[in-house]
Amino acid sequence: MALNDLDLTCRIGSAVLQNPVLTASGTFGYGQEYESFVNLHRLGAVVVKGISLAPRRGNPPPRVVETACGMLNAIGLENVGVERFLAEKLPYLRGMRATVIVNILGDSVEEYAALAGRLDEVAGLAAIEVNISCPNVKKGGVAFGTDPEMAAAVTQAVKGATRLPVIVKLSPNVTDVALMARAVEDAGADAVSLINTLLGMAIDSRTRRPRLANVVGGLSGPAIKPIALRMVWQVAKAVKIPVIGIGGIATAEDALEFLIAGASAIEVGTANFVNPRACEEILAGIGAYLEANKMTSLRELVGSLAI
Amino acid sequence: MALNDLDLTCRIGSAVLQNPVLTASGTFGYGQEYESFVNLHRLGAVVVKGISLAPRRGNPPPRVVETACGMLNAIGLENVGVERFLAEKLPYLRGMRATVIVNILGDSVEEYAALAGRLDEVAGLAAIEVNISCPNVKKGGVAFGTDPEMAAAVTQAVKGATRLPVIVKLSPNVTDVALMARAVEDAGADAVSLINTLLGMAIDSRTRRPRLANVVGGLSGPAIKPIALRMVWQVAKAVKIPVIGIGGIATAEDALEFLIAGASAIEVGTANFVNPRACEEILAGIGAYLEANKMTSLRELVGSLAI
Amino acid sequence: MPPYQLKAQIIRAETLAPDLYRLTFLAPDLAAEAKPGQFVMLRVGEGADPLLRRPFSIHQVTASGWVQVLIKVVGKGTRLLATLALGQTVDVVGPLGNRFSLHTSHHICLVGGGVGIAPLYFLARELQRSNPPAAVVPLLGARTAAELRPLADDFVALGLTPRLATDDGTLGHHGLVIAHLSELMATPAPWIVYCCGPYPMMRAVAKICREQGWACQVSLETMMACGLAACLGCAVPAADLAGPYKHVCKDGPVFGAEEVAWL
Amino acid sequence: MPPYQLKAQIIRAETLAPDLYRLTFLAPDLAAEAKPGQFVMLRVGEGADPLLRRPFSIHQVTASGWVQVLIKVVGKGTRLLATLALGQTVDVVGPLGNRFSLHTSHHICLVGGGVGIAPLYFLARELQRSNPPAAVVPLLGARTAAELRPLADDFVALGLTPRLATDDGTLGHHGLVIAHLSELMATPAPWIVYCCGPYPMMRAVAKICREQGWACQVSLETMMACGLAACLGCAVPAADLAGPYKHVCKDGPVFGAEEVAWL
Ligand SMILES: Cc1cc2nc3c(=O)[nH]c(=O)nc-3n(C[C@H](O)[C@H](O)[C@H](O)COP(=O)(O)OP(=O)(O)OC[C@H]3O[C@@H](n4cnc5c(N)ncnc54)[C@H](O)[C@@H]3O)c2cc1C
Ligand SMILES: Cc1cc2nc3c(=O)[nH]c(=O)nc-3n(C[C@H](O)[C@H](O)[C@H](O)COP(=O)(O)OP(=O)(O)OC[C@H]3O[C@@H](n4cnc5c(N)ncnc54)[C@H](O)[C@@H]3O)c2cc1C
Ligand SMILES: Cc1cc2nc3c(=O)[nH]c(=O)nc-3n(C[C@H](O)[C@H](O)[C@H](O)COP(=O)(O)O)c2cc1C
Ligand SMILES: Cc1cc2nc3c(=O)[nH]c(=O)nc-3n(C[C@H](O)[C@H](O)[C@H](O)COP(=O)(O)O)c2cc1C
Ligand code: FES
Ligand code: FES
Repeated sequence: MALNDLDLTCRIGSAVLQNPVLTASGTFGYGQEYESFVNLHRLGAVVVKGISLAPRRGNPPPRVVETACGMLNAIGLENVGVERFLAEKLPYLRGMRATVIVNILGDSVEEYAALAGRLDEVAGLAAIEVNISCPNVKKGGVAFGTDPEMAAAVTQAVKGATRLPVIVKLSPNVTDVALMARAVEDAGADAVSLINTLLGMAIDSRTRRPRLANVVGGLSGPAIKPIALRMVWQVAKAVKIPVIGIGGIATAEDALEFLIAGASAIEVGTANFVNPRACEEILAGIGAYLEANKMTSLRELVGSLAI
Repeated sequence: MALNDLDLTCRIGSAVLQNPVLTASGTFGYGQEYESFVNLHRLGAVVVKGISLAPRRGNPPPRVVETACGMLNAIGLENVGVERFLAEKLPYLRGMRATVIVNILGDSVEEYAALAGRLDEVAGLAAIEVNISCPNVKKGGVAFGTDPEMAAAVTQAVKGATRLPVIVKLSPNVTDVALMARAVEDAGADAVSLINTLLGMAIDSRTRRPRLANVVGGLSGPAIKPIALRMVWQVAKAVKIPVIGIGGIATAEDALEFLIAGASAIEVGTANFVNPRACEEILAGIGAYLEANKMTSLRELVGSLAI
Repeated sequence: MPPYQLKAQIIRAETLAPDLYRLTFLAPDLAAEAKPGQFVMLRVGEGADPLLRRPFSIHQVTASGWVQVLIKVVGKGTRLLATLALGQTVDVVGPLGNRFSLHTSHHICLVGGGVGIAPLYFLARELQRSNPPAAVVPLLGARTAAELRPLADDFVALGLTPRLATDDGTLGHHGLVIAHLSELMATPAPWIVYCCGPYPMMRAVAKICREQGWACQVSLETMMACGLAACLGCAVPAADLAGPYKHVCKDGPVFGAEEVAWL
Repeated sequence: MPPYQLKAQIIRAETLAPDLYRLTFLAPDLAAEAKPGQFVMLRVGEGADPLLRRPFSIHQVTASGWVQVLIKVVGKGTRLLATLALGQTVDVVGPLGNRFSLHTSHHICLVGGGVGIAPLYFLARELQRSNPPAAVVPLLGARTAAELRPLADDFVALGLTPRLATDDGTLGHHGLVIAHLSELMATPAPWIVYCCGPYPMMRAVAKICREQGWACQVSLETMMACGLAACLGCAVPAADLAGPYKHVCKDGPVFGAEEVAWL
């Protein structure tokens, strides 16, 4: 039987990604760390570790702890800073012909805008993903991602500073994630991605101390998949811009659930730690599913949930 | 060596429970279901399946689905109604000398108040637990538990209708759970319990249909423990009333984490399905820990987290 | 007092066909109480994934306290159970649920499909043990001969003559086991039909029985979280669609075909 | 290109002492690249609980492509790994991390505590293989003779004379292995000390070396999520406490004792 040509492309603002399998920020380093396992140029995009204006040293250890079907991390946004990223990390990704999305973070609206402006000068980036799960230092440390107005302000500032497509990455630690999504859509976001980690905690009952030096950390992995999927479904119904699904995706099966729920693309996070080939396997599995279900385009699958 | 007499009691308003191990509503039936496995009179309390004024048939099946280290349920609050509960279920629990806490739910503030009033007439109940994760039918279905004012209104109405201690059971599907806790504390709650289930979803990629007939359901089990523990810690810092910890508790180790984080008592939920003896084992384990750590009273442990 | 919970020693672990396993474990109290139609909840693995116990019909019990279940591998839980070996233990809760109600005065027909045969064999054993009814006719179907033969042989060993059917025609009738049911119509009533298998099969059998005026008992499957009547997860719609749901782990798994809705 | 990921066949599964296991698997590419001090990440179980891989030092490799790790059971992951049997597979990623840097011109002392002995044996093998240094002195400690003897015997088989210590005095010096270190002070410098074991032991060894002016390399442990320099979970404070953290999986696991903070 003749094989169909599958159209796996997906559109994020003006960017067209060759397929919907992306890496989640902070779980794939700057790409090179996975060169032995994944053909970087075959991915929809490599979303790099969150970058700030200045380098950050992050939180003291212990920074990670395993939980039931998940893990908590309190890395504290350690990163090399935007200049060293551009000088030392980006050239490698370019050399590998990887599609690159830069994840950015800041303490203030101004810092986000400055980062977006700096990246706008750089050739060959596909998009910017804005991590708004960071504390707004000027507003007493309330996370940008838990307040619709602050989230909109960041979005607007970033949009004003770059011509690159802007993906706003939503926090799940909110009452109404659809409200947040609409707020950033109205502020000009080209897409939303979700979910970032859920705030969690673990205690060592022997020492009666928190297992993370930072006390609380972000929960990720298969444990959170049902919550992530519900939020993606809610958001996909609420906005017109593309939605990128994230949270506990470890297999093609998982990815398909998000696509069916309405995600145009997905990001693979914690699964990269467990199975460094996860992204490639998921990509292969999505193709096989489309073929088996006689679909020729990813778009037939996206949002195909029958209720 | 002489064994210490352990003081495991904990106080919820005017009620003194003999120990901190309770069953979580909806996971232990009306108690009798576990008579082969657990000595009901040895538990801190049996919190029964949520009761409404009129019987409810609940949601169509499928109602439960397993997820990674957890499960989703959309039982839809099926219950026999308060009158049949009092006539058919409560006498058994009384006969077993179980300490009984009745979990109540309603569509409106008035319904909650009417239930509390009806239970106030009944002898031998230890407390009422108010499930506010229910949709407020008059407010377009927004859950009482996601709005501080609605939560306070329910609390006030229930307090006004009964002399029994009132525990308000908080929803985790909020941005700021401490805010919710303070709202119900200010409205007169004698204690708070948390967390109820997190809203989640699962999709069958083969049929492209939701795995639950209700589309979304409540996530419970070990997967949610880190989130529950973080919320309990936040709430225990924010309020003066006792906090009852719930969420993914399956072992004494888990229970200890919640007590150390500041919970005065804990409820065991999904674990009852997996290990019908879970409550008894957890109770034994807490005692052993106190003994091993040369503590003579549960109060030495509660909130002993060293940061 | 039943139900019991125990870590039961595995006495025998058999592979009957690819993806079809038979597990025998030692659980004397459970065995002494078990009735045909009842089930057990088995814990799967050691960790929290998979989390929930899995329900399995009791296939047979012995006076020596052995309990047997048939396991068809359909997912990760059954796959893990299939790897259990002699000398290991399995954590079991049971016996649970109600039982087939016996009517030895009738002509009895047992209609089983796939692992749905499991509880019917227990029933057949019980029927043959005490004063056997005039006729016990097993109609057994499966995908293929490899799966059906070992199960059917056990009925033969009881002195019964099962009529067989396979989807691929490798044993007995080529097609649905229901085909054999029409043969009964020619014979003197009243028949009582005990049925367990895939939902479409049970629905079809229920329909034929209703038309013929035969009594029919079916053993239903649903998702179950507890098996103990605590979670209310195992609801199925009752014949009276507006009435309360039935709960498979408590009101069932055996129902009169007329009690439940066939959707 | 290393690191490699493979499902490796288990060639040997040994119980050395209660809670101490030795696992040998076939991974030729990995074996060919592995250097003393490097580690592998092993996947534990099949499901998502436990979720993360676990790090283990490479204990030895053979030209025939065998790789060996020592496993001390401390929790659920190591307990599951200990149940792996001949013929099963283990999912492995490696070799990872840096290596001990060799100074064959020095007098060499290897200080190992418990499973910390694992990478030192690999190092000793390498040292003895090519032009051996003037002196290689292993100082090995463990809780009790049962744990220490099998590990120490392997050093003897290399032609070395390990000095031993056990917490309970059942073999060698009764007390800390560090006691043997002071004996070296009487002998001609320069010594270079390679150390792996519990944190307090490494801290004490680092202190003595600093005082004596001896070079010292330590192999650190931390929680690790990836082992691939991707998660940044394995941070440890550098000697310059205000500077960036070191990452054990990438900058280590081997560090010069002066590179890291001893808190
Ligand atoms: C009362 C009762 C008696 C049963 N008796 C037997 C028996 O004797 N032998 C036997 O092999 N099986 C029996 N089953 C079915 C068996 O419980 C399921 O096949 C098993 O739970 C699947 O577990 P899994 O982890 O392998 O599948 P999963 O990976 O959980 O799921 C695989 C597929 O099976 C479906 N499934 C999962 N659980 C159930 C369930 N409880 N009921 C129906 N479908 C399910 C899922 O929807 C999915 O499509 C019985 C079920 C019930 C309710
Ligand atoms: C580079 C490196 C090399 C190692 N080499 C060996 C070796 O050769 N042999 C060996 O037996 N062990 C070695 N370890 C330690 C081993 O990785 C842990 O013992 C193992 O991960 C514990 O898993 P678990 O599931 O049994 O324990 P868990 O149930 O996860 O935890 C049990 C206890 O162990 C602690 N722990 C868990 N993970 C680690 C970790 N990665 N590092 C330190 N402590 C941990 C926990 O805090 C807890 O107190 C090494 C660790 C590292 C980082
Ligand atoms: C160790 C670690 C580091 C992370 N760092 C970042 C980050 O820098 N920026 C960001 O937006 N998200 C970060 N995340 C969140 C992930 O990108 C992802 O949203 C989350 O882990 C949920 O997906 P998962 O369950 O597939 O891991 C990090 C997650 C982990 C586990
Ligand atoms: C099947 C099921 C039914 C439940 N029914 C109720 C209920 O009627 N009222 C209520 O307040 N909580 C109900 N809950 C929530 C539990 O009481 C508990 O808050 C939640 O499951 C988290 O705890 P766990 O992880 O230990 O299960 C139910 C949970 C489950 C799994
Ligand atoms: S399975 Fe829980 S009530 Fe039936
Ligand atoms: S363990 Fe992930 S960066 Fe080192």
